[in-house]
Amino acid sequence: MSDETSIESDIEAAIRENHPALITYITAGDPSLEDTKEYVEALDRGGSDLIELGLPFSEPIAEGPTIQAAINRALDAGTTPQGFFELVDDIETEAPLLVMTYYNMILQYGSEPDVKPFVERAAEAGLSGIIVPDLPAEESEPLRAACDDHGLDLVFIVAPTTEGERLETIMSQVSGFAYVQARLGTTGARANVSGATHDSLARLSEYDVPKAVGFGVSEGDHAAEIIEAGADGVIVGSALIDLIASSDDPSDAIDALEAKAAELKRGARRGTENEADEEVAPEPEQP
Amino acid sequence: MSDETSIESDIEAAIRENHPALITYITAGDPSLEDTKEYVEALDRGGSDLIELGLPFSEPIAEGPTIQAAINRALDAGTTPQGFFELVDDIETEAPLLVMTYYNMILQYGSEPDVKPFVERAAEAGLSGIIVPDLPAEESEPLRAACDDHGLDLVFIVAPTTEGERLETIMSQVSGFAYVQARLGTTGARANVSGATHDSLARLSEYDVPKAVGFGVSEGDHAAEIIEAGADGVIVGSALIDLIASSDDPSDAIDALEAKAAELKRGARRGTENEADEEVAPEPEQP
Amino acid sequence: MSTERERDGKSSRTGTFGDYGGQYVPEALMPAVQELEDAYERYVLENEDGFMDEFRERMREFGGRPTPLQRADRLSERYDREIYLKREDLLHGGAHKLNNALGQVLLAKYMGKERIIAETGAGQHGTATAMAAAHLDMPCEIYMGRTDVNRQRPNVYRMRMNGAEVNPVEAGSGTLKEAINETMRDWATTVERTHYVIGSVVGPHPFPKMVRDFQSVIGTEARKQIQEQASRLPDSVVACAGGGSNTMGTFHAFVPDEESAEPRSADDSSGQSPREHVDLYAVEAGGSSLEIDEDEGLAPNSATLSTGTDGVLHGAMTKLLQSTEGQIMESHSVSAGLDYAGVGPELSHLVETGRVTPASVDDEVALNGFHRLSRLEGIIPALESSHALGFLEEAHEDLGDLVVVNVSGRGDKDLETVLEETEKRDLAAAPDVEVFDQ
Amino acid sequence: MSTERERDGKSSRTGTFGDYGGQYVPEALMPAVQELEDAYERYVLENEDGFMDEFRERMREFGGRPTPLQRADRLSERYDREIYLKREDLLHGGAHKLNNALGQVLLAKYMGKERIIAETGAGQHGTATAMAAAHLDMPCEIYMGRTDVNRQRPNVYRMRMNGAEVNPVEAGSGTLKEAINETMRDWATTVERTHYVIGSVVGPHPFPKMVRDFQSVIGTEARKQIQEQASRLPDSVVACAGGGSNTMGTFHAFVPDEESAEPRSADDSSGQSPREHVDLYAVEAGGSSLEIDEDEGLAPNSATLSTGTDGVLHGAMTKLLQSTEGQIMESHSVSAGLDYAGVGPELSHLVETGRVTPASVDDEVALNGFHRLSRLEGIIPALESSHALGFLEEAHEDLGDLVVVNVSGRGDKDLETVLEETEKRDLAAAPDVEVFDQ
Ligand SMILES: Cc1ncc(COP(=O)(O)O)c(C=O)c1O
Ligand SMILES: Cc1ncc(COP(=O)(O)O)c(C=O)c1O
Repeated sequence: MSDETSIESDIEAAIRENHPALITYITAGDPSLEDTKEYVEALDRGGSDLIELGLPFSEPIAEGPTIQAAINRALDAGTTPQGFFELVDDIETEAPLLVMTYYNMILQYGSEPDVKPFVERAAEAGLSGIIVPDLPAEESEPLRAACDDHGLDLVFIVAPTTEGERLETIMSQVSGFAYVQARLGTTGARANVSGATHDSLARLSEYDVPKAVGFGVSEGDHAAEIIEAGADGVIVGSALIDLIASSDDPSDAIDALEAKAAELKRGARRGTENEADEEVAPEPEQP
Repeated sequence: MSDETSIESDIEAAIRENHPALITYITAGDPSLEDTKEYVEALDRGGSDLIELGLPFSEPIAEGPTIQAAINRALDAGTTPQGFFELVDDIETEAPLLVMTYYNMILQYGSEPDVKPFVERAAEAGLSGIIVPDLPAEESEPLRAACDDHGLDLVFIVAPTTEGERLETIMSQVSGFAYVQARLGTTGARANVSGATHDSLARLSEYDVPKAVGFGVSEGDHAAEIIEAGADGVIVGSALIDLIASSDDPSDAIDALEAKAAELKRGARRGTENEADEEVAPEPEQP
Repeated sequence: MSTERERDGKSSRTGTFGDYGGQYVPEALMPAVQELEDAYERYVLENEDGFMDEFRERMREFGGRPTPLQRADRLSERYDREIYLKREDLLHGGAHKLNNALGQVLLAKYMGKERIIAETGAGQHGTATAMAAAHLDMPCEIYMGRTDVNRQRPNVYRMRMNGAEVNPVEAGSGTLKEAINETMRDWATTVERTHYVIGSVVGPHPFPKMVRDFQSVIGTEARKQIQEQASRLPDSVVACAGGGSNTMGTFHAFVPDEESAEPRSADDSSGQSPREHVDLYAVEAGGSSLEIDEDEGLAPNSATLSTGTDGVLHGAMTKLLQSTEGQIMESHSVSAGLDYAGVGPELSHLVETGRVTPASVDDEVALNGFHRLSRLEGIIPALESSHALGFLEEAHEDLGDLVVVNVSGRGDKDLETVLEETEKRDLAAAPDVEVFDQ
Repeated sequence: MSTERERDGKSSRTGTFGDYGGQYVPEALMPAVQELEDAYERYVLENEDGFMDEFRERMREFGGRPTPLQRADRLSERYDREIYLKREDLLHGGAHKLNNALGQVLLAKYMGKERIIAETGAGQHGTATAMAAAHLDMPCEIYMGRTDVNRQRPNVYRMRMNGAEVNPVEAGSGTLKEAINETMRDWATTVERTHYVIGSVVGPHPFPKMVRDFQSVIGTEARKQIQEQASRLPDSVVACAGGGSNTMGTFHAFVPDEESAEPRSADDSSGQSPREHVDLYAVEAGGSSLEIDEDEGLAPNSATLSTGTDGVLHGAMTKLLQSTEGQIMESHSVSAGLDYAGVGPELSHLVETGRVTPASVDDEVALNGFHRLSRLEGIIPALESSHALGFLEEAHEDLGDLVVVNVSGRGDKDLETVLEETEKRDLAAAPDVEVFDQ
């Protein structure tokens, strides 16, 4: 891959071209796949530059309570990988789509435990990349190979504990963007931006790859702060799911999601303005 | 003592002279000491030749449920050794009285653990003997000495398991009469006379001492059978206590007790008549 | 287990310890008691037919002996001296009780008995006996007071699971004393084919000696272990005392370790100086108070050795909680296994002669002892054993530099009681129990 | 604990057993997992700073090791072959779990960690961890599903008594799977100063190997003991399997005892012929049925080795109970400790290669196994262990002349469950449970 990272992917392009980028996440099937379609389109309208769609897995060990609950709603609604892909087949957005799911879901797609059928189907459905919260670089070889074969990005997470040799290895394999985990712990909306975020971005500043920060981002002001601190994008999930979960009728959430995306995108932009005071926003280096 | 057994005691005399003898037992203080006085006099009128009065002890390990319950009633009514002796001081009967109690009650009477004060007071109250269900011959030395000093009989129990050397030792020390335990187990009215009774009496037939059979005797017919089998007396307790326990008003039991004593005495006599067919009733050998 | 026989074997008052002991039982039981005396001498004292070899092997394989002697790191730090715990809580069944139960059931088998009966209070002796009887294929019936049956359900279940019958005793207050009375009654009825497995160093001779001998493995092991681990004898040995079986079991090997004693015989393989002195502390249940309510016949404690007077109960002359008239008191302790108005005659004797120091701690001190060991050492002790641990907290300054405490059993059986009793009090050592009701 | 390191130490896929194992954890945990790997290699494999010496000493003194290997007289008679029981029920805490918990808490201490977390299902691993943490003075928090908290109260109390916090997990069905998920989340948050004590041979490398190594004392002792007591190796070794820690702990020393294996190295001090073959049986919970209800996501069993398919759960590739889409099933067993949808990767591998034979018995057979051991041998086994005993009843004819069964724990914790489940059924081996409500 190291030679392939030189070819800019849809995802990398989406981040660089729309800098500062907004990446949004919702869980597919929460509360139904039909609703998800409308929500994704709303997020797209609201200004998302990249959209992550969660394929629910019964043991979401990296998620906090908000996304756990969304996953349970999606599973209770009977969401399956097949239904998920059909949804993706159907969706029309400007923003490229990624799938976020756990490794076992990828392995079990198809008749044998094997990653290839999933990747093939993901490519066919038009997905641009995959994020797997329980797949560290050390175990990612088979999936990365399959993604390469089908031109999909395999996005790696960089945690506050990722340092030294491991950080180098991971950064040398980044495809799409580096998912910078804002803090230790699980996903979930937080009231502030953690110090760890600043530390991580500082640690990563020497690497010339797009960096997007997730885990806990819930407001426009967070987005501004994060972008200002040197990120290329912000990733927001739980804050959006809160909107879905709190709407009396599923369709009520559509406008709220669009508005929230817009607020976050504005916030991110504010970050660039402030940041612009200090240094010029990085330009895509390779066209 | 072996030389003292040649002097006939009140108790031995009461049995030999009234052969076949009726020995009755009730618990002092059940349901009150006043009632006990009346009951004892009734038993005396009914034909008792010897009366055992139980001084209640909290752990009556040799008693069955009937006498246990009587003891509990007596203790609940506040029966004390002092009250017991005052009752005995007061009672006028033809039949000699014995006290039946557990060893600890004897030991604790007086200021130090010592058997003497109890025996002294018993003699003073006019009691003729003592029966202690938890004092085997091996542990009886101190009490026997005290009894000898005060001319009281210490009555030993001969159980179905008492055999061989132990039987000899006990029989050589008998004072008053041998209390023949009719069966293994505890006191309590039974519906029949056990085979063990016949075996025990046969085993004892060579010893020339009065033998009275207790544990389970409840009816005139039992008395007859036992006397016929060679006993000199029958001991009845639980069957009398049943009468006390079942009477609505304590004074109702008085007549019943008298009548029951008379029935038992008649039964015992019937035993002698049948027995007379076979052999002559033993006569007191030493006047 | 050595010269006792000659001393007590055939005297006219067998089985006494000074003024204590004896055989105060109904005549019907005397032949059985003498038969047992004979079996005890042959099988236990003289290892006839390899009885003791089989006993020891079964205690190893079935029981889990030897139990460890553990240095208690955090208690040692807390008390600024070396504290070692003898871990009888690790014995099969969860208490020292199996040492005795297995010994007696095996002896009954050697004697040709066909049936086992036993009393139980909290259920520890009953469960140990039921386990031993199942292991040795003997029918078994356990008498247990109705009150105890109701409040010690898990132990009732355990006995039933092991195939024993459990007979609730309705008399009196439905606790241990009544259960013993009732077992004696059963024995008096069935004595020819039945052995009565008494649960402590109480009852008529030979029970106090025999039970002590079966339990003496505790102290024999501990004495050897402390010499190996600390290279000397302890300054003090502490054990709780109900009837006193874990107490005598722990103390027996140390009784000769007196400053004033004759030098140990030359074949003492320990190689230790004979002049090391070991203090022995028997810790009884102080209950809620050491005062006695004579009118009610209640002692709100079981501190027999400290406050009792001489008398006869359940076959032996010993110290008792009794009224001046001789009625036995209802004793009380938060710990059911210590809740008994009597105590072993040998212990009475050793207290009388000054060799053993009696002590007592109240319910609250014991509960704190329970919590302290649980939190500091990760060992949940029986409430009985917690009395020894409570005493350690109170008296450690007087116990010298090296102390052995016997943890006679584990506390799983006591959890409900401890929770209830803890909720009523403000205990220094307890975790916050309210949040347990999550 | 020997040559594994060289084989797996530094390959790109560390910690695999054939196709199984691995490190499927969130990136945030990888540094901790690697730090643990390093600590495992240094302290456990190389005994750095005398770690293993201290571990072994504490297991002796605190834990009560060695546990006996007991000839089961009445089972031997029943099955007309020699049956030996490895008595892990006698370990402190009442199950083999302490071997692992103490090892990991001690390791955490050596690593300079300040806090211990663990998941628990039935509460056995939680209580073992809480005991070990109290013993070693480490703050400890236990995650336990809400359903389990409610049905395993005594174990909740025990953990609290030992000073541990118990955090109920409200998610999902509130059982073990959810508790593991939640503990992983805590770990992902606090990983720098916290060690996660996993309760079985599951999870990411190095847990499966490390837990196996801590547990392997079971089989090491048993192998030595059977050679001493029966003068040869057993024909079969039987252990129950949930996650598989008692299983691997028992089997590990016997794995090389294969007919086809290379002769043992010359320094094998046993002096045994290398060609004796020992069959290994892992007995899983058959629950009420081996059928799976895909629609409901329910497996009414936990027979992962017999019926599972390969997948990734809780950090490792292994056999799982899962839907064809990859969702993990709710498993079921009458025994909470076996009620898990995964199994240790090494066991999956040994089953795949034919070295270990998987088996399962259903709830009823296990309950009969529980009652049978209780009544015949006076040992009340854990319901988990009762599966191994149920299998013995069913399959003894195929197990050869000399069989070792691991009794992984005691059944005190299971009494209520057994009573309830027994009342529903007509069990051949059960006592009459109705009369328990005297
Ligand atoms: C654990 C434990 N320790 C001590 C005792 C008290 O008995 P003893 O004084 O005979 O050792 C008991 C009695 O049940 C007990 O269960
Ligand atoms: C006594 C006992 N045995 C077995 C098990 C199953 O675990 P494993 O398969 O890891 O030995 C447990 C789990 O709680 C247990 O408590």
